[in-house]
Amino acid sequence: MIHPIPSGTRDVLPDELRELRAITDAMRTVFDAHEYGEVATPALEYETVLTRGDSAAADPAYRLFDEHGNVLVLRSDMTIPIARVVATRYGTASPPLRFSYIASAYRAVKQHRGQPREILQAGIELVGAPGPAGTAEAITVLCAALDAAGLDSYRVGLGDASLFSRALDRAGVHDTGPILRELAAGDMVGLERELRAAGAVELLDIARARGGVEIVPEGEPLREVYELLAEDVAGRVIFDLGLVRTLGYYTGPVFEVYDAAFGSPLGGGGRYDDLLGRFGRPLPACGWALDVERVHAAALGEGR
Amino acid sequence: MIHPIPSGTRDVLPDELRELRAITDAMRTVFDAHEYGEVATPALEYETVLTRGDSAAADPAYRLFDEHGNVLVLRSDMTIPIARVVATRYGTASPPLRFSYIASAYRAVKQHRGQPREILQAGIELVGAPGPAGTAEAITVLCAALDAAGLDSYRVGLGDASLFSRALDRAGVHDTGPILRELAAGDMVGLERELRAAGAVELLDIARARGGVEIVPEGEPLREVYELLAEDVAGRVIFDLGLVRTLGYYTGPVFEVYDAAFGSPLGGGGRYDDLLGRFGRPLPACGWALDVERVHAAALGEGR
Amino acid sequence: MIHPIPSGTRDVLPDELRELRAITDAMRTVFDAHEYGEVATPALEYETVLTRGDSAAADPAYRLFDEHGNVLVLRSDMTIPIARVVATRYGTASPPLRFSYIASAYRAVKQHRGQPREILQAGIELVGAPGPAGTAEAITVLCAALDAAGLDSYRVGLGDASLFSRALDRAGVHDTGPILRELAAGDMVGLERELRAAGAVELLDIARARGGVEIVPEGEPLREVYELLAEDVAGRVIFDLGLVRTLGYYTGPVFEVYDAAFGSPLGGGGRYDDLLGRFGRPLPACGWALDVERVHAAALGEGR
Amino acid sequence: MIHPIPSGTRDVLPDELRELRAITDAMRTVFDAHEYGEVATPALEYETVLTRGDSAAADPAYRLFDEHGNVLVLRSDMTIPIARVVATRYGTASPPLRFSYIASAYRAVKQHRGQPREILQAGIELVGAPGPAGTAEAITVLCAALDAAGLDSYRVGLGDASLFSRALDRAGVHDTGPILRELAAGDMVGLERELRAAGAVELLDIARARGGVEIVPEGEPLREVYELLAEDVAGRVIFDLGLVRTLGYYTGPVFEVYDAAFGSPLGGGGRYDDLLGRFGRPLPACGWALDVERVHAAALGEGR
Amino acid sequence: MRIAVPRGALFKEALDVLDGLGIDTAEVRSNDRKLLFEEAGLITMRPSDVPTYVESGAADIGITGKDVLAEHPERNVYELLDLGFGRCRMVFATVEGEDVATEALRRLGIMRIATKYPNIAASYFESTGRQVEIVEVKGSVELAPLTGMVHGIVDLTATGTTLRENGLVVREEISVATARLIANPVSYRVKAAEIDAVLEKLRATHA
Amino acid sequence: MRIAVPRGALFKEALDVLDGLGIDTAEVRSNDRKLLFEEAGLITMRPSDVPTYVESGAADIGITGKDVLAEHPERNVYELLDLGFGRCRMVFATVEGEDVATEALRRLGIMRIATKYPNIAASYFESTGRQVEIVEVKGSVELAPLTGMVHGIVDLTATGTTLRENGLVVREEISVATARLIANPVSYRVKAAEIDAVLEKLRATHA
Amino acid sequence: MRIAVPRGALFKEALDVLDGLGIDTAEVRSNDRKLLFEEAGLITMRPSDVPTYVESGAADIGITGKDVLAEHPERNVYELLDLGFGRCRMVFATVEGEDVATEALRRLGIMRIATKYPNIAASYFESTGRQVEIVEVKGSVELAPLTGMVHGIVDLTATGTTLRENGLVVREEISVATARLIANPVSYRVKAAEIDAVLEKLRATHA
Amino acid sequence: MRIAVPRGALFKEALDVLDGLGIDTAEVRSNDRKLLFEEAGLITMRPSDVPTYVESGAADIGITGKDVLAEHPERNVYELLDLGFGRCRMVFATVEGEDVATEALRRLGIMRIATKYPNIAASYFESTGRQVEIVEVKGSVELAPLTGMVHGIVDLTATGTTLRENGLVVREEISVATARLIANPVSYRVKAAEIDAVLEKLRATHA
Repeated sequence: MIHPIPSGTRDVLPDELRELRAITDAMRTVFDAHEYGEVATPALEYETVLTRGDSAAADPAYRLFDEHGNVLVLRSDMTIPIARVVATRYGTASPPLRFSYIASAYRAVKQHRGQPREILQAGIELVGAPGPAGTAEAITVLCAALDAAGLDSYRVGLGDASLFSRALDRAGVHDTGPILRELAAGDMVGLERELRAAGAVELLDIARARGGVEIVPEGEPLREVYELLAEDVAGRVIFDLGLVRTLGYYTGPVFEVYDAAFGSPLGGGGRYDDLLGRFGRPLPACGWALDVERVHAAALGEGR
Repeated sequence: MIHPIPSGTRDVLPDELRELRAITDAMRTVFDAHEYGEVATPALEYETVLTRGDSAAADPAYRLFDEHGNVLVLRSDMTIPIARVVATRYGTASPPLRFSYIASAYRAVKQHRGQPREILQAGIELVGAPGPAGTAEAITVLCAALDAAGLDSYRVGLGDASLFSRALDRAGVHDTGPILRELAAGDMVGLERELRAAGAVELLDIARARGGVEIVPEGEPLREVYELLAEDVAGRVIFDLGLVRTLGYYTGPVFEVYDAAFGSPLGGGGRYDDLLGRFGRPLPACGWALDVERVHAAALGEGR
Repeated sequence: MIHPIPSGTRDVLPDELRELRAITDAMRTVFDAHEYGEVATPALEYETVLTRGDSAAADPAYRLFDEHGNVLVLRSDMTIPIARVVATRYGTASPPLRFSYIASAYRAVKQHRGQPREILQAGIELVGAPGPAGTAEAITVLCAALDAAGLDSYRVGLGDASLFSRALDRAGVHDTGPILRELAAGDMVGLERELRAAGAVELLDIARARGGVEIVPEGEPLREVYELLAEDVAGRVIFDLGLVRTLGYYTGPVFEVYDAAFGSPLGGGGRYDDLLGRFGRPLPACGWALDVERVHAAALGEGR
Repeated sequence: MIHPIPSGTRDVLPDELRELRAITDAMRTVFDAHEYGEVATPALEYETVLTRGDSAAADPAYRLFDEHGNVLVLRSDMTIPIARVVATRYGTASPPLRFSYIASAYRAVKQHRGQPREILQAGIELVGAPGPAGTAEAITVLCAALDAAGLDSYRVGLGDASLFSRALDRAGVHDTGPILRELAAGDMVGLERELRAAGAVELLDIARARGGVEIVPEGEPLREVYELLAEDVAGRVIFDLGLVRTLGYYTGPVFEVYDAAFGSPLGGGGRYDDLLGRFGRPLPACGWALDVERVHAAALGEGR
Repeated sequence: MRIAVPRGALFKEALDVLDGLGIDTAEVRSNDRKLLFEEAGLITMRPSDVPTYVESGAADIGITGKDVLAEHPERNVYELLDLGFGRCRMVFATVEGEDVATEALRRLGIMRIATKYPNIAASYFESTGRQVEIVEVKGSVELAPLTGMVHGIVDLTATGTTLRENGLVVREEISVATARLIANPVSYRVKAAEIDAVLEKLRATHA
Repeated sequence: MRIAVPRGALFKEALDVLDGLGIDTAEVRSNDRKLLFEEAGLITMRPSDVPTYVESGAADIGITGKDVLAEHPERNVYELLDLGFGRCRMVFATVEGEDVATEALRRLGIMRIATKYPNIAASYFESTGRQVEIVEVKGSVELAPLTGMVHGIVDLTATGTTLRENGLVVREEISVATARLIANPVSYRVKAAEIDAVLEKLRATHA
Repeated sequence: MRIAVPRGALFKEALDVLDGLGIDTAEVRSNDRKLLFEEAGLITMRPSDVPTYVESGAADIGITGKDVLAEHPERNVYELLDLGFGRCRMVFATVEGEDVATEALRRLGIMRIATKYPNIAASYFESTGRQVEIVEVKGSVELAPLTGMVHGIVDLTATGTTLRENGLVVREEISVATARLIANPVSYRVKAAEIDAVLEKLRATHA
Repeated sequence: MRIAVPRGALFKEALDVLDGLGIDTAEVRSNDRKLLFEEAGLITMRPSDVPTYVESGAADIGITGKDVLAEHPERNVYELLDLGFGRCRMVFATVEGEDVATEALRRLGIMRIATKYPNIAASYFESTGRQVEIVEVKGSVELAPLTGMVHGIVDLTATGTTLRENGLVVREEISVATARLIANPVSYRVKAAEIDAVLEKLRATHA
């Protein structure tokens, strides 16, 4: 008999769950060792709370109403819920605050694309520790977690969410919306068109630059972060000056995890120094999340 | 600033989560020791799938639609999802099958009642092991889990979902609906009225009987279960011949966990020998779930 | 600027609305002349109420929840709401009862199919007048309404929802589900396969029979209905012994309106002698609904 | 048998519907005579479209999702849908444009308050005719509609949505939010407190002023509107300088209809010169809506 | 074992019941301001709060009216015994003379009803096919139709005197309510022996 | 013009206000059972029903406490004047000694609070970042923490005496409430002159 | 009467059928670029467009494959006759050797499947209890597993040659498809006589 | 590095581009049936499948038309370069003579449009304030209005010849499309050097 489950979700049976649990247990040990206290928040949040953090958070897979007609959503990540927790429950606590989580997040995906909507995430948030030291700490814990998960050949792409905006500003470009939209969409043709229209086509080279630390302009915060990394962590880094994360709350260095054995990023994160302020407790912050099932798939893929 | 979360949900901060994790880790060790393989299923299920298991499962806290207009619900327990998994994914595997889970379930509660809607549950399902041996195994693992959680003075109420129906049948009562409805509602006044109307008022004494094994009629399966229990487990049992669990799928022995330090049951379970058949794989089964936060509250209450 | 409206809906501007209003006013005059009292019901109904009438009514375009978590739907027709009104509000009134309506109904349609989801319907329900006289009255009012709307070349297909089932019964076929499913789907290949499997392939000819009154077996109620029709009305009729309406509540004669100028039926109806009983007031009934926009399109098409 | 309908909705039976239809037919004749072309729009609109018009329009009774997860709402009035139609479908038509409608709107009401959620409204929108002439025309058609509906003792309260804001501005008050919130809530105690805090307590007298044209300061647009009214229309007017309509899009004169035979306003409207611009076609506009059932109840009440 | 005792109309007879159980109610009878009587194991409160305390386990058992239980069927308590006293009727009443409620229903499609029991009233009219608007009031319901605010009321009445004094007539009787003994579900099991002892005594008296 | 008058704690002072308006309150003062005084244009009722009557238009104006208005902000009435009397504080109180509510919050993540004002209590704790479970009670709220049913209460107190007598201490003050004059929105316009006359007299006295 | 004729694999045999009905197909056979043959009453199109034209009434009847009809069950057309030709199998195939799809299912919990028939594929794996991720492709499906993009495919195959050439083996057969005669529901009634004449001739030939 | 190459209209010029990169396309040019050319690192497929393979990582980069990318903006690929060739226009066309689409819009409130690009067509008419019903067809779109099924079409045209041959006239031009080079986002980083080398050569040729 057919007993379907919602598209984009799936059952995890003991064989697979054992492998996933080995990964999350290994990561949790890393979190404990670095003193990131684990928190749990409701699977459902008010949409108005999530969109206060980032309007892109308003597009999760599943939305519903509570008994008062308010829109609830299954959270699309844990960063905004933890920002809410800090503002609401740690209004007077002394920073830095360190939190970790292992929790499901929910994403909107198109039909017939076969992508998961329920995603098991592991991650941390480091609140109140300003960059570059805070950023370097977050990347260090990230690599420790990936090592613990058994990945061998992963790389960490490192960029800066504000770098290109600052370059536009220096070039005297004010209407940056269309330009940044093309960059975020990965449309270099559109980007060139918009930059040309704005008389700043020379910035195209920045957007496309990927490589070693030598491509990072002097004085950029990214250089400071890089210098604070231990050698093994630094060896994982690829700089990418056009790197843009889809979530809008990032304010400085951002990073993404790649593995040649998997066609999409395994996770990522970055600095979000303004987000906490939107919830009423202005503190600098940095964090990341890994998609545990992708980490698992990449680990299996590497093994082949 | 106020950033509300949905009524009936809450944030769990590191102090509390550490205590809850100690409980779930202890229970998971018990599950592993008894070879109950852990599974995970989607938080959302189709309503039509849940109601195939039990129409009462159609009333969870949160319901929504998928992109085809089908009704999805946040699962109200894990028993029906696991029954679905067995029928769908273990169609040809040899019984018995042993599953465990530590997962959130979602309940409909009234406004201003302050009860949680998101409930962390730990439990097992033993599929394909018929009673009374299967029932005794499930109760044994239950007491091991409660012991591991650090509870001292809990009791296990033990009844039989079919006992009263069988008594009605012997008394020649056919329209049992109104009678069983009053029993399930705990309305002994209404129960007496209905029994009197059906000419079977003498059965009222059965519905009210609570006590030691001596109140269990000879030949009842409950006696066999009792005899299979080790002494320490048997010492926890209170028989309750009127015990009814709200979920409709129970077919034989049922049980509930009580602790004087907490005003409501901490969890419960029972035999459901027909449920798997409704999903196309007829196998006897038994299982239970504990509300981890209630277990935690009771443990703190006992300590006072 | 783009300000979209939901797919399957549209704005009606004065030019078009004037033409549509001319049609509905003309029909309303017909309803008044035949003493069909107009009623209005809520656009939203409880799904459990609609599905009591017909499970197919559970698939309207739009579903939502009220503040108690009950599923509401935008009504998919007016027949079931009026059945509800009769049972609830006319529990003791003497039949026959005559009702008319001009109201929007809502349908589920597939994406990119471009079909309307919000449909303006005009129709009647004749409650408590048994067939064939009641059926003949309903068809007579139907033709009067179509004439009033200015249609010239329409035809009324006339069948009987019970005819084929009765034939199956006479042929000794008991498991009729698969057979009727193929008939309803218009799959004559599947119908032949299923009839052959049931040893009743000779019934295929009935399912396919369309033509004049001569194809109607002697003694069928359809013949009586036909004899009660005035000549001009009778001249519109095409008999169709395999005609099946998608709604499951029809019990006897059913009819559909066709116009060569439009690729789909303009409306239809039939007898539903059991429906009122499901709502607690058993009365025979008959009714029909026309899609006013299709009538309009057909009228324009005829004019070309 | 009980077959409930959603709270806040109801069935309208022929006796009542005949009386309601007499009212709407009489009003429609008035609309035709003044050349207001009738339009129909979908019952459902995208929430993002309605809130573009007014954020208060985001709180209707019923909200749901379409198949892409967009929020749909049952419209809470017809003004914003018609603004959308003008911008979308009449992008190049020459003003003034005159529209009328007779349609259901949907409102959020609290449980156990017994108020209707589905409201039959009749109204007009006059687009592209600037005030005071446009305002006077709208009020004239309003009184003609109320006369046609058979009301005798109604009054039209007349105020100006911008008057108090302008007074605050002249008094040098910049943070007007808290002050206007109290005024809108009808909390004169809170209003006095906030005005006092802002050093403008003398404005309290304006907020409370109700009476004849003599209370209207010289030079106010309200005086010009008043002078353009025919005597019988002018005789219906009560000036009310603190009058505030709950919808946020009003920019100038606003009005409400009262009848001593009914405890709440029967309807109202006003100028909204900015609304069309938000939809991309900047045109001045004015309109009103009457609650047909309240008009009916008031007419019956007057008769007593 | 702790017992929730209703103050108000049921108070005296509830105390008599407790006397019959051998509980010393002297202090309760004499002290109007005290609410918690630890020694006697009694807590006094409004009848409508009794299910709240019993459900939570703050009281093991309690006494309250069936009207309270019927208005709040969601309370998870066991109803053990009909104590018989405190008999009242739940009625639908309107101002005497022509029935304005019915006329409102015909021409306006709806009638307005004031009540302290919105759940009971709503389900009663729904089951009889009448559209109503419920106006919840907390105090003297009989006042509401006199002011024209509503067309009728649903209320509990013992003798009907208050209704008559206010010119109201009972049009329909909805149900009958008496005092009930209720218990917390956990107490019902873990204190089974004590509760059964109480029941036995009461049954001897009340059955 | 019809006026809704609150019985209970605000009764005496409300009648004094009416006397000041030249309304004859003698019969109201002497007749405890009558509710509707047509001649004087007065209707007496529980304070919490006053907004209900005024909103519906059954009374044109009325007097009630700010606590009632704050708990039910959805009532569509105009608040015309702060009459100043009937001053009370809305407070959060727990049993004296160690604060069990705070300890519950830390280890259980939540504290249970009894109150007659669930909306006020819920929004207060929400705004201060504390997770609570509201237990609505109808009668003496101070009883609830004594029985262990809740960790604390939110209630209205005039002098604090009842709290002290029950061993409770005020931990936080939430707001202050006084009596208010309210009006129906339609009456406020069509009876503007009469209402303004009342306001003028009262302002002379109360401002 | 207008007939929708499928170009592609079914083209030749569909024209033979039309010849049998006495329709002149010479021009259709000779003109590759023309689509609409008014005189003969024929419209030629891709098989997957046939139900679209017939459903809309732009063609009264048409010929297409059962695979097209099964993938789009929402099309409201009547299926009148199995024409028997164009026989194909819908299969699940993977790269020969060890079954990578099954191994993916065990360790990753899911297998990825490329197909032009997402509805058929999804419901097939669902009915057999396997979790899949459907990747819809428009062109040569057999390419997808060779590149590692998917673990297997669901596709239509006549002889199996293409699969074999690409190193794929059929693991399971899902269904069998042949050409069908379909009709518009309105035409089916108002042109009943003409359609029945066609059916009679075809049944004589094909049954 | 693996490259997805579009067969069909873009095929020849895409191969020329690859030749320019020093890739040996001889076998691809000569073998019509083979799809995967491991040695050359090429995969050939329908243009509409190119983004599917590139998004999944089965190909690192690929060439396809902007029309394909515009119709499926949800595909997560990087668009690196406009290759300039394969220039086409997306147009709205109807049968020549009186514009039946506009007349339908006025009296029926809606016009029916056939297209292979439902997303592009729907958003174009929406943005211009016209209500349409989209009929998705897979094959020759120009046939649809000739049969009366639709009032107009939205389609891609290079020279306009096919439209003219079918008696259709372009009423409005919607956009222009050319061939694009796209990349997988992970490859774009971990194979940055190789991809940049390709880009450099192509920019030298195409910019």
